[in-house]
Amino acid sequence: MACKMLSIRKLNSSGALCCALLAALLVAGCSGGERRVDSGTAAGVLHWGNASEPASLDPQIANGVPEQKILSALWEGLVGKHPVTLEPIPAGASHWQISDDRRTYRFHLRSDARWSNGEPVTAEDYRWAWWRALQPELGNSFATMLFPIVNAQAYWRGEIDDFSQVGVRVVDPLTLEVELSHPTGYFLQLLDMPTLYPLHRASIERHGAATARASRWSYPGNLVSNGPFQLAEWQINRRIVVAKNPHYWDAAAVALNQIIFYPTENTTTEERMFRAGQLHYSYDVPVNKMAYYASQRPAELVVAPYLGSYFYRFNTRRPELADPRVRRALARAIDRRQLTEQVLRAGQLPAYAMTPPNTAGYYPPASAEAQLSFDPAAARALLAEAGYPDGAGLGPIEILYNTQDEHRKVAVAIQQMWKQHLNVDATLQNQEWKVYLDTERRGDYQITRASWIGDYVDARNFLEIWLCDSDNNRTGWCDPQFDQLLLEQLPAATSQAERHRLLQSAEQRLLDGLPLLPIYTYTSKHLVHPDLNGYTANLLNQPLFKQLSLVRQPPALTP
Amino acid sequence: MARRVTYNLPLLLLAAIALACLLAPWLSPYPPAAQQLLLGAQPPSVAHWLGTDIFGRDLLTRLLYGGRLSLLVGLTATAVALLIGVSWGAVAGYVGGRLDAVMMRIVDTLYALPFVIFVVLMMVVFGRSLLLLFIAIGAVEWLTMARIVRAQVRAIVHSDYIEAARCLGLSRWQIVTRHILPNCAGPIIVYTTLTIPSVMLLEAFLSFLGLGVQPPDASWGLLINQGVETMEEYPWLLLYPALALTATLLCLNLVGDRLRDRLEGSAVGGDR
Amino acid sequence: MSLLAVDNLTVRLADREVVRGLSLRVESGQTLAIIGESGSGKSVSLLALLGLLDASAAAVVSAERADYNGSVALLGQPQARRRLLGTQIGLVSQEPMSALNPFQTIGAQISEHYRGPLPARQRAADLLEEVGIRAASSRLDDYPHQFSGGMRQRVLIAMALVNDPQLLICDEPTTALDVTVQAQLLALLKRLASDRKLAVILVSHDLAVVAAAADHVVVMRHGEQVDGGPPAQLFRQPGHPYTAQLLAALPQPRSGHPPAAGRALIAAEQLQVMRGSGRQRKLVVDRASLTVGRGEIVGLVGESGSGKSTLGRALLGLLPTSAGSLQFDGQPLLAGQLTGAQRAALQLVFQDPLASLNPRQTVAATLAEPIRLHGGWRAAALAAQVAALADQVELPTALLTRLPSQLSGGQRQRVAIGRALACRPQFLVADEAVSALDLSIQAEILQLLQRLVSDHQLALLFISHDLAVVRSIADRVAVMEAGRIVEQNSAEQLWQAPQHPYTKRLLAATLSI
Amino acid sequence: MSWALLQLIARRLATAAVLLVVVAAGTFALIHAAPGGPFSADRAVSAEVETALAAQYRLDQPPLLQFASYLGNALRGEFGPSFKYPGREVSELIAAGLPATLELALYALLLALVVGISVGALAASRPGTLRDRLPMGAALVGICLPAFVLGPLLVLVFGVYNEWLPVSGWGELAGDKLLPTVTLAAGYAAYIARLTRAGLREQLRQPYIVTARAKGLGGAAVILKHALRGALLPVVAYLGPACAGLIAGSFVVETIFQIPGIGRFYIQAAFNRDYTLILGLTLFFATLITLFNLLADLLALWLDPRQREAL
Repeated sequence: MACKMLSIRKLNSSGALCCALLAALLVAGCSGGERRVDSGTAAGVLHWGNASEPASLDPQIANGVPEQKILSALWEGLVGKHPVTLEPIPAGASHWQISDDRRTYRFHLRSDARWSNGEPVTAEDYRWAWWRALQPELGNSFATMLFPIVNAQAYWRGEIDDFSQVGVRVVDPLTLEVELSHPTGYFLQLLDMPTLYPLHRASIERHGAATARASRWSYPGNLVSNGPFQLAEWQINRRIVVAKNPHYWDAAAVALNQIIFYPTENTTTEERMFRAGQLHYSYDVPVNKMAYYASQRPAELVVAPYLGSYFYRFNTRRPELADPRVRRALARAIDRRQLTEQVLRAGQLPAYAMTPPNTAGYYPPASAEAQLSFDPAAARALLAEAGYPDGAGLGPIEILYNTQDEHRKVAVAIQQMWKQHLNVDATLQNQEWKVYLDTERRGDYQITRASWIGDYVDARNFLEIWLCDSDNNRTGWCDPQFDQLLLEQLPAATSQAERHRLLQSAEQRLLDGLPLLPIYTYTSKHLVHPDLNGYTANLLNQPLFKQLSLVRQPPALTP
Repeated sequence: MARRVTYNLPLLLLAAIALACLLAPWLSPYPPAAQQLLLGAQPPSVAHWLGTDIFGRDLLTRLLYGGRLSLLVGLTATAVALLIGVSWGAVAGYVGGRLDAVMMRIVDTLYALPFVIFVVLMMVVFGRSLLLLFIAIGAVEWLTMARIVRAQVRAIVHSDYIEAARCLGLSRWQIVTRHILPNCAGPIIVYTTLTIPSVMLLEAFLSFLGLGVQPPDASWGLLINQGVETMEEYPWLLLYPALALTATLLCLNLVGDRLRDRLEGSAVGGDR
Repeated sequence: MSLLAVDNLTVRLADREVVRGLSLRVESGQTLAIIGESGSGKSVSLLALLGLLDASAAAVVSAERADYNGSVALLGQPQARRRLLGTQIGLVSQEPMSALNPFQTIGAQISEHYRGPLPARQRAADLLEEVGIRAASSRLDDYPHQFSGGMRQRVLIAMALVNDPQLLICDEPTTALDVTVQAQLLALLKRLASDRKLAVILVSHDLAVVAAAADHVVVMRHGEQVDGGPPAQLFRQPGHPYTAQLLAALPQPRSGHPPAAGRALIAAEQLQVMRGSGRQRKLVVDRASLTVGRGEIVGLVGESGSGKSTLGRALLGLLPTSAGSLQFDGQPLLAGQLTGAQRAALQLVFQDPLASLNPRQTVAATLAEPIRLHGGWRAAALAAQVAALADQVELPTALLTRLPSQLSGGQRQRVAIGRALACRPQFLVADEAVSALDLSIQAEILQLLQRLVSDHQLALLFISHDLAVVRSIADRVAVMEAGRIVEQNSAEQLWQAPQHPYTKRLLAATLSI
Repeated sequence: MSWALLQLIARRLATAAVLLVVVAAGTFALIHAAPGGPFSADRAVSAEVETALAAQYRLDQPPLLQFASYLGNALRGEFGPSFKYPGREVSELIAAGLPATLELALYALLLALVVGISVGALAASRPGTLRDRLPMGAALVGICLPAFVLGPLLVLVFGVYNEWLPVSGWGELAGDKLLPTVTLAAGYAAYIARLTRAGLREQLRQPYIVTARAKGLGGAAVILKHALRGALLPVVAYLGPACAGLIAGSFVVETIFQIPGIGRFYIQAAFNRDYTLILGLTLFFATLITLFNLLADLLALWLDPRQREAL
């Protein structure tokens, strides 16, 4: 059709000739639209929108969410997560035993587990990988995930030179024993994180030093992994193709032949690609398109709670924000419901605490909502109490956020609410990501936007950033009692109930001190093609690729 | 008379747009940042002639204020370009000789610099300050201006009437200000009217990359860029800003073309 | 039967009738000349006949008859007319400097439309040889800018001849050329006409050229044919007052003896002037000695590039000299170190009056500028001064508010002279001051200059390539060749008994009626 | 002549070399002055990791030393490892993205030239008529329409509402090069059309056109054989700036169409503080633009014998 249009164009003879040549060159066939999803479904090839070009496929260097998706297709840890409940399920280890003091784990590896080059996966592969993860020069920002293990932190800091003192022991080629410094309920979850995946030592050392960041071992042809898929192709900024790993112990259960990951940076473009039949799955959905999919194609829109909190940091070192009453007044002047429903409109949940509700069964203190809920009168009273009646004297407060539309929307809305309910002026300052990080780290701000995405499903992961000496605190808020609860009492907890109780009291201290302004709990949102079977959203937004399959569905009736 | 009006239509329209933007604080019915979150993205209505954006801000108001900024960027950057370009070109052209060769060599060399890339880099590095934006864009655009002015001055310096002026005993300053610059004014004005649109487009380009002006301020470029994202849902958010920008650029181009035609006409027409 | 027969041709350009009722007959082997001043419609009528006016000119052309060779109606059959162009009819257009495509070699341009059997390059080389370009085949790959004006004119003629046309139309073929080159070209045209039995139409404003070359002359004025006939008869017994007027305006040798030259006001001794910079620096004026006294008019003649303009400017202190001495009124004159009084006393009048006036200044502003600069006049008196100045150069005061582009050529030159006079100069250099003007205007300006010289006792150096004009005005004449003054004498003696071979050559090439 | 030409090229290349060092220094200073480093992230990186990384990438050395060693390596063609993409060499990243960007820019330039020149010539041949006004009006609008508006519009019409052409990609699906090329070319085609038309009108006023017509050449032959060459000089002079513009334009078009080119890298690299990648790309772009300017000048020399003479 496009061919026809071009040829109709009236041009003088030489121009027309050149134009025709050019058109031929560009169209090269003019076959009309080709829907990648259709051919993909037929061939068992999943087309997956994956947000950005991976920085690396080295599980101990890559730290972004998109990378994690690809890595989870290539590798398998000792223990996996159930795609719906996120409960631990056997993976690299067929079963495991936990000692009575809950400090020693003994993992029994599958005898049929194989690397993608056919060699067996052994306990030593895990031990060596964890050794590598604890080398600081590798720059692994997730090394902290290993710290529950005895002496791991000391080794990483260089206080111990001898790795054999770290609590990882190869009992026999198929048995790995791990000793923790104190009982850690979420330890099994950590095993599914890329940093704790096993590594194939020979293939890494073939391409340079074990701890070299700039190594080529993780490129197609070099990379040896133990997961359901193996790396087949990596075209920079274009696509990453993983193909079914024939040596995988559960290969028979893997339905997909290939997954192709696309670095779809621009969500608007990604959505158009999805609509034009180029993707089975989109990494995100533009907010403006939510209404359309919700009403016209609800089956393809998947929105689910996501283990992440969106909040503002108060710089408590600033005199005008040093008074918790001021902070509370500001927090209570925000109508979160209006914000999430009218402004953001992507199913986000209003948040009144740091930890998302139902984080592995944990709920923030019940009183939290009442303490922070929208109440302009109470907010004004608090402000007056703190010495700023009707906002007088509380100079313009600057909200700093990194340049992004979503953050701007929230900031603009909050700015307006403060003005309306408290008569407090706020100015908005956006900075480009790295500048924003720098400003925030230097503490050169009044209020900054922030968020925290859970690494694993446990409330501690959300609360520990507020420890006095945490690098992620950045507010100047420090509560020794909070630290004590988290660092001393919590490890000693003996039951889940006690643990939750301790976490709740810690969170309560946090909400009393209020160095943060909770805003909402994230949701994950995706467009999923009807052909894609076996996909369910979960709190960690982490699919289990080996369970996905593609089945041709009769075309949905779109009105 | 009617012919005159159609002929001057671009100029009149331009003046109207500029005036409306200038008087935005008095003309616009709403404060620029006033949001009604519950009334987000309303199509055009009696209360909001051009509808509202996703924050429920009146688009007409945003457009008028955005126009101030866009025009300001256009004018200031052009003024910077004018200042550097005219003085550089005039000095090189008037003095001539080795200095001219060196100065023009510098311009030629700078032409090969990826300036747009530098602007991008600077905006990333130093944050999006408006002042910087003006200067950066002005620093990109002055090269062509310098070339044009220099060529013009060169042509005029060798003309008989400059020799006559020198023969009369006029000082250099008098020659430059009374005889050379007035006769360069034509091309300078024409190029200026053509620079403003290109600057405004450059600003829009930076807005697309997220390097434009800071919210809650908005330029037309930023409004268009935001409009593009929602063009299917709220087409008016793209339509009106794009219309405003395109109309302004179109008028500027037309005015520039007309001016050039007139100047060329007077130069050629007088002869025969 | 006439090769070209045109009756009652009318051309309208943008609703203005520029040619009215023109009739022409052109016979093979004969040269028809169309003569007239600028704007008389002589070129337009021919271009209109050939359909070569620019489309944007919106020309409306009509004629009772416009037949070529009795077979093609030029106006009625545009297709057939186009086939004639370049084959039967060759055109040598005005402005040799820009009539050739600057982007193509002349070989390619000459043979572009060649239809004959010879190899194209061969044909081009032959033609170049025929029009008198030496080593023709080696110059085929040269570009127009590598040729001099006369050479380019020859190339244009060769190009017109490539398909052996029967009719050659030459539009002002010699106007911008030096006299010696002009003579050569006219001889060439004559030879071609007789050798090839060519019919030639020669368009010119120069009576002498026409007299030398034409078999029949048509005189045009304001778009109408006012007179015609064989040149010998026409110029002896003009049939129309306008023809008589043109003849009267021809510069006449100055009668009477020059006044005894007083003390030299300006005196140059062994003057050397360099121009250009760096590698291109070269000696333009070589050891020239010249004096001009008060009330004296000295003519300076020479061909283009001989250095006469440079010498004139050096005498005004506008160019630095590299050797020799220069004195003004007994005081040494050093470029760049002139006193205000000296600067005011030394003034210049240019060839192109339009280019010498600031296009954005009104006449009044132009005249007022030097007054204000040198006189310290008060504002009230300024207007009176300007008016008086305009009066001196016979410029109607109504024109004072106009811009140069709104004036005629003669009026512009008066403004330029007035501007020079405003400084109350003592020494005036007129550099080709009348060369760009029509004959009648030229006569008026020459008269004005003469009157001013005698009224103000000015010293005038009159630079020109036109020997007839110089002879009509100068008391003394200096001849320049290649930067040197080769001969200097009183006008009368120079013409009667030229000494230097170059002077002889120049005089021999000069045409007269 | 050819000796003078070689001299010119040599002189220009020498200037370019100096310029590139200046560009490198400027860029180096600029990015190092920028707040935030390549390794800062939302999740705090511990001091130990930061020092280890800084040492690995030699960021702990004094800036001057860093720059000197960078230049030294660059001279040997080594632009260093990328910070953001460990294991990738900058030259490798550029090599990966270059084909798409170059192809895109080249096609766009070609399309812009072909369409621009033919439309401009058509318009100039009949000034004032509909054939002139219509395309020239369209060209004026084309200049004023930013690519980031045109691109999505084309995608929606041709890619989404009618699934005629792919909405993204480069060289993956049939016809996926068409929309990006058109998007990038549109503005330049419009500008070139205007330049061509103005240049042709100017040339057609020259006396040598009368000479050409007096040879009996028709309107088309006069334009194609005589007037066009001179009229193209301004177009050729515009090629230099156009090249710079195309590169900047590729940032936009590559983002809209998901094209794996180097334009997309650039903005990302600047945001990521990927020092080596920014430096490498900036130098690469500068070289490209310099070479293209030189090429345009040589083209002008080829077109215009008078300029050749002045050499």
